[in-house]
Amino acid sequence: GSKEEEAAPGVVTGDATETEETAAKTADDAGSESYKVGFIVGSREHVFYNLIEAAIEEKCQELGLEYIILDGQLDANVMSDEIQDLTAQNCDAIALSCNDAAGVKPAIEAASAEGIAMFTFDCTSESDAIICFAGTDNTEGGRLGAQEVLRLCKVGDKVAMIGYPTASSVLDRQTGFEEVIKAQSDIEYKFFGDYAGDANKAQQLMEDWLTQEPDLAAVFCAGDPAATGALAAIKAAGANTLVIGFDGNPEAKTAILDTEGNGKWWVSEISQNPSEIGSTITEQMHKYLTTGSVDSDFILIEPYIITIDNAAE
Amino acid sequence: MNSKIKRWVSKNVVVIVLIILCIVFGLSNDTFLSGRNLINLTSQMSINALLAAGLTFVIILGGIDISVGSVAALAGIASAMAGLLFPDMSIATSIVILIVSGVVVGGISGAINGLMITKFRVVPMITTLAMMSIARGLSYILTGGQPVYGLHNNFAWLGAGRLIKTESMPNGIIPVITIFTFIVVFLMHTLLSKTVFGRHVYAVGSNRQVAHLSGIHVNKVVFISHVLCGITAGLGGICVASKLQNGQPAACEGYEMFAIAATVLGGTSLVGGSGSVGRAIFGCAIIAVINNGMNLMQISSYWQKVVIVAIILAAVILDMSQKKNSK
Amino acid sequence: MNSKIKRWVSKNVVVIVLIILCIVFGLSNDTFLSGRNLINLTSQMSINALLAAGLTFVIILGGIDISVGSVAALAGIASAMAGLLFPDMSIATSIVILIVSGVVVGGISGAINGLMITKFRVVPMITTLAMMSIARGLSYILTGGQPVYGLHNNFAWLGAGRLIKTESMPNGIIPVITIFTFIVVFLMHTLLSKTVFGRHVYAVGSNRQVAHLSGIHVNKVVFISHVLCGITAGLGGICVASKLQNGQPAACEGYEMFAIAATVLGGTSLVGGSGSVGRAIFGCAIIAVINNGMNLMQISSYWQKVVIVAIILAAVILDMSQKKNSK
Amino acid sequence: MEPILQVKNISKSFPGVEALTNISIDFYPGEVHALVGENGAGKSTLIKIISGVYIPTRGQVILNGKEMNFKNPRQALDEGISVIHQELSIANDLTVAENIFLGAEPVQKNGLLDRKTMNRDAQEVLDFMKLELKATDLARELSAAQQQMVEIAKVITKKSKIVVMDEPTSSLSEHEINALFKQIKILKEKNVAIIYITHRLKELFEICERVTVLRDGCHIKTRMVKDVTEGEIVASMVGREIGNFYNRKRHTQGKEMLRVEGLTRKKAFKDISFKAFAGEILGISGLVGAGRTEVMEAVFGETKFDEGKILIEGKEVKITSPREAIAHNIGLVTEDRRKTGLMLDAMIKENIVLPSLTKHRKKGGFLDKNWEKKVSTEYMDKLKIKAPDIYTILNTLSGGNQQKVILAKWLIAESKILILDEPTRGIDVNAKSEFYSLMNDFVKKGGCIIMVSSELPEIIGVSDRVLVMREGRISGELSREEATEQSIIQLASVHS
Ligand SMILES: Nc1ncnc2c1ncn2[C@@H]1O[C@H](COP(=O)(O)OP(=O)(O)OP(=O)(O)O)[C@@H](O)[C@H]1O
Ligand SMILES: Nc1ncnc2c1ncn2[C@@H]1O[C@H](COP(=O)(O)OP(=O)(O)OP(=O)(O)O)[C@@H](O)[C@H]1O
Ligand SMILES: [Mg+2]
Ligand SMILES: [Mg+2]
Repeated sequence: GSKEEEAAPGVVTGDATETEETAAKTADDAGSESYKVGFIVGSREHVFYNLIEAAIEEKCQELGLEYIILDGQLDANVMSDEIQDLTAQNCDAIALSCNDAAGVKPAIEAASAEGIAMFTFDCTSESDAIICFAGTDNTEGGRLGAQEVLRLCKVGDKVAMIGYPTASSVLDRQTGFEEVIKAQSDIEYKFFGDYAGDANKAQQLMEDWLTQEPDLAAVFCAGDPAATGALAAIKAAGANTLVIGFDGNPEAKTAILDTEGNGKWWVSEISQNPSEIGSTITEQMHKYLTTGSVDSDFILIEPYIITIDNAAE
Repeated sequence: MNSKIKRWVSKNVVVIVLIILCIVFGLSNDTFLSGRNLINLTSQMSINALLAAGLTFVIILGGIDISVGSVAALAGIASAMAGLLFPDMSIATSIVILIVSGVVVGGISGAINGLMITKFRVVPMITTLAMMSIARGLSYILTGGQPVYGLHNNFAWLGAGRLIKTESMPNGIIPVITIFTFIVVFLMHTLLSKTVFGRHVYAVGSNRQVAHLSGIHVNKVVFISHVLCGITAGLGGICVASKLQNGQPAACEGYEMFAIAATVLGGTSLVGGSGSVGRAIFGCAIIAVINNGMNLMQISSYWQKVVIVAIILAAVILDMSQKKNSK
Repeated sequence: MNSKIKRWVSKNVVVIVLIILCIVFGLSNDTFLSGRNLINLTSQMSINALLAAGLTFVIILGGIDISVGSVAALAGIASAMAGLLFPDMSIATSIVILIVSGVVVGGISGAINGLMITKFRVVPMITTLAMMSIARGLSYILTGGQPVYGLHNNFAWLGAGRLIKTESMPNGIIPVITIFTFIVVFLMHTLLSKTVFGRHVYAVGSNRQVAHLSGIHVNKVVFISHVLCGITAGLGGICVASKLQNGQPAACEGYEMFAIAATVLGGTSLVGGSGSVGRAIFGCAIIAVINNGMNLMQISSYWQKVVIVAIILAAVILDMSQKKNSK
Repeated sequence: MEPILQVKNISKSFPGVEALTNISIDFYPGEVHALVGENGAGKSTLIKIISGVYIPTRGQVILNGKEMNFKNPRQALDEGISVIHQELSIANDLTVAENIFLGAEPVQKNGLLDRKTMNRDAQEVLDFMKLELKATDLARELSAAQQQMVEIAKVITKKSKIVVMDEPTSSLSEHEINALFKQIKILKEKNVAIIYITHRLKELFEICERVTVLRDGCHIKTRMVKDVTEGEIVASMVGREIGNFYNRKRHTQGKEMLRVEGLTRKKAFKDISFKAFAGEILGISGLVGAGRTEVMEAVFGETKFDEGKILIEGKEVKITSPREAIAHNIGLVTEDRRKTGLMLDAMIKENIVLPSLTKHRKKGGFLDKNWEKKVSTEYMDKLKIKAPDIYTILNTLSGGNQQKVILAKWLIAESKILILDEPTRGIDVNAKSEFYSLMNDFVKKGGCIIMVSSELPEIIGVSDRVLVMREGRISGELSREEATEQSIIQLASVHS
């Protein structure tokens, strides 16, 4: 798998990865009508994963796959154990969303060595055993966020970002955002803060920044809880800072549509497409199990921008 | 004279640390000592102050409650869900919804803790560890992991509103949450330091057997203290929900540690028998000042944690050694 | 006879609960009782078993260590960073790197805890709360919040390797981590139950004053126990790092609670004086069985948490009431 | 003969108390050297210095001519000094064998604990001492007397050069005391030096060679036992006429305050019936372990009883908790003041008003701080509690003053029936005398006192009427005239 080359946005279709071996193996299994597939979502405590899960379920039912979905609790150790559990239950393929690129390599490779087809979604692993990955292009998402900031700001404006560098997908967004924003000499990138997944912490960060810089023009929040916190602080301070969120959760859409209220500040959202991620990875698993090949080993689902124009869709 | 100063210092380590911190941050950052930032500070320390106020009771009893963060989250969720039932709430309605949710959810959680401890004799650590998991689990089960959003703006009045609006500060100067916290803390402080019940709390914490033999209903005192601790945790949680204008199932995760730290910083001994709500608030102030100062100075959040802990430890050790000397 | 059965039951509540759980899961799911799954189970409970093994010492002393999860993470990070220095490590090298990292990092953390408790008289709860933040903070600072990866495959042998490879199980049957854990637990169990030092741990936990009067160096016992607790936590951490073939700064978050729960489930009293490493492992087994069984039955993770907590509470209450009866 | 152990010019002060002043004593091998003196004379303090528990303020401990100055118990143990402390020193969670070998466990060649040897050796000692105990029994399950015997076994197995026993017989019955004396004789033959503390003077003449009398922390005299009489020792212990020491006054019996009928609790006491009247002090005597404390705790509602009833001023009452007892104006001064009597880390005023707070609260449950201040100052003066002010922390008071604080607490609570369990334990002579006059004042004003005491002179000197308990039953009642040491001991002893 070569991921680096496929930085281009959009659904990238690389060479179909089909080897003699895998094809032969799947041919064997093809006799047994129904396949059993296992999924490990990052955390059931996140809307994003809940939406992916919903899409997975829908797709599995549509394709007639027997499925098991487990909660990885954002803990690689737990995911590692769960891969074992799914293996013990004779899944034909497993898809998981790793926490970060370091992934749960040994468990993935052990499962793969037992002939289980391994897939990743949302965030992949450095392991070569991964047959296919489907997930958001977070770096691109960060770039989109920066573009939105630039679109909404004028020369001389000061902007900030609230991130969560510990989470690798969020770090990618930071990378993309900073890549664009730092190249811009007429916009001052003034603050960066870590909200550690706690909306209340994001609120405090924003409050402190606004004390120092009441005219802060925009803040890019690399996660909806951060946007929620930032919004609360901005409203309380009576500032005019615009919020660009990330995730595309229902609350973001609701906020953007509320033009008389929250929509005055929360104007734009970089949306991931969790349903697309869920259904894509399920499709690819099915395709691999039935035909022995996938469309591409690295499918990026492009994030898109939600504004008042398309929020209602 | 000299020994008098020494005694004063030993009694007020936490105040001195607070002043030193303020000076350091004031010198290294222009914004820190601005009136606006100081007012922000009072609102930022509010949640922790609410949690610590009730926790002080439990810790004086020689117990512990590590469920406060989770109970706060559950109360926040409950208030937000209740809030959704009133799409056009007035400020008054919102306050009623919030406070009732906080008191009921917090009170019930605290009562369960109290019951387990007094009736079933489960140690506080295990009881509240269980409550921590259960309350957090419920928050997720109730919400399916999604934040509860779409609340009326008035819902945010308690947590994010400000009073005394001026030309230069059109949103107001004094945070409502600060006033609310002040009232709750004042009530809790009064209850502990000025009432018979408060004295009984100290007595039970100091020597349970003596308290019992002096006719104090020990189990009742323990039970009520846990209920109070649950209620202030609940109130902390609804303040977060109001402040963010939504209910986050992941809210207040790990806040119990900050609350415990603040209480201990305020001189409340984990062995029980001594402590004060008022002083715990100084502990909260120290933690808030460090966070705020380091935010302003843009110091990485990883370092913030380490620095906070180092200061807490230093204060506790200083306090210990002072107490040893005076013995 | 009747009372004999009763006593046996009361002494073995945890074993009975374990058996009942296994029967329930076995009946409701085909996979659960398969040899393969049972072997998986032993590897899944390993980390918790390592943490609980050392924690048992500290809890028997009447103390607590809530820093084990963070110390484990720090040790894992350290082992991964050390591992990066040896791009072509052999299995032997990897084992040396891992164990040395675990012992050194864990030992130092434990020693600092022990020192704070014995020298500066800071209560264990605060000491280890501080260590929890500091170790976690350091993990983030050292790594910049990102996992340490790119390690040689041999690095994963200890945590993810299996012995006795067969045709049908090309990855091997017996997990190395199970054997490693078994050895460490066996050593700790022996140390506690079969050595003079172990007796002294019980004596100090049972009655510190009596131990002191009997010429036992109480501070030394406390110090060494904390070092041991740190070391097993460190070993738990390096096992995670090896299992994942990388160092995660966020690893083992909250594992202290599971370790405490396992220890208490194993009958170790939080008041100190009694307990056993061997029995703590049954506690770990219960927790692992619940997790594994509920995973197999596809029960939501929220409910898993709630069920685990309910079972712990039930076991503790049962244990308490049994003890009350026997008094 | 060379002394094996010498203490030279030892002084020890605690906050508020000078426990020992300039003590010098020599101890010889193969001898039993008795230390006697009133409660609080400093006996335990001295042996704690010898055994490294306390570090003396001044002076030296000299072993075989070498100055030692132990810093902790380990060092003393290593030099062959082992101690049975006055307070039970048993780790409840360990077995008998583990307790016996605690700190000196046998080790196998491979470094592991030699449990087999340990259990075998322990069992040997237990059998040798004719104790019906298993080495593998849990200490928790033993009676107080059995625990004490285990401690004695612990000392015997140590093969020490010096053995110190601080009131080893206080919780033992006749049978066990004989076993102990046999062991002491064997130790003597092995040339061990024994320091023996006791309040039972008869024991001196049975097993001791030498006796030292301490009073108020001072060394009064050391004599060979064969050269002294019991009367001489008592005189030097007390140091004054016993008659006026107790401040003895005759009281006039008033109405019946408390009546107990047929009070029974399995395994503790049986069929306890007695009356206590206003205006009198009812003494309750008996050997340690006779069940006196348990009866008093049951009357106070601290523990339950299976049968019987309690009447106050003629009316039957239900008392199931101390709260209810207090509501009926009963007060209990417990026998262990540090554990169950006081909040040691709290102030005088906080301790003194604790049971009365609820009664004197203001509207809304607020503390009446003015009342608190007034009443604590008043009682501090009345009872002559020696302390800087009402804000003094209890820990810093001397035992006698602590005891007065407890008394003040129940006086403020307007108790009419005061139960005093070993009220003068561990307080010095002066404080004792003052305490007795406070008791007299209380009775004169129509109060009723029930006093449990193990000190015969105190019982005889203070009581208007004496009940004697034996093995959980009342074995007799003696009027003030009938009560003599002789008559009480006769009723109290098991084998008479
Ligand atoms: N740790 C301590 N702190 C303060 N005072 C103490 C302490 N230990 C003993 N004292 C005081 O020192 C004095 C001597 O006490 P000690 O225990 O040596 O008496 P004793 O002769 O052993 O009496 P008894 O016969 O009751 O055991 C008493 O006034 C006691 O209150
Ligand atoms: N903590 C204990 N553990 C075991 N047995 C006890 C304990 N306390 C008391 N006992 C036993 O209960 C019985 C009654 O004790 P109690 O204390 O009532 O006697 P007492 O006459 O008041 O003697 P004392 O002078 O020691 O107070 C005795 O046999 C005693 O050994
Ligand atoms: Mg004594
Ligand atoms: Mg008694």
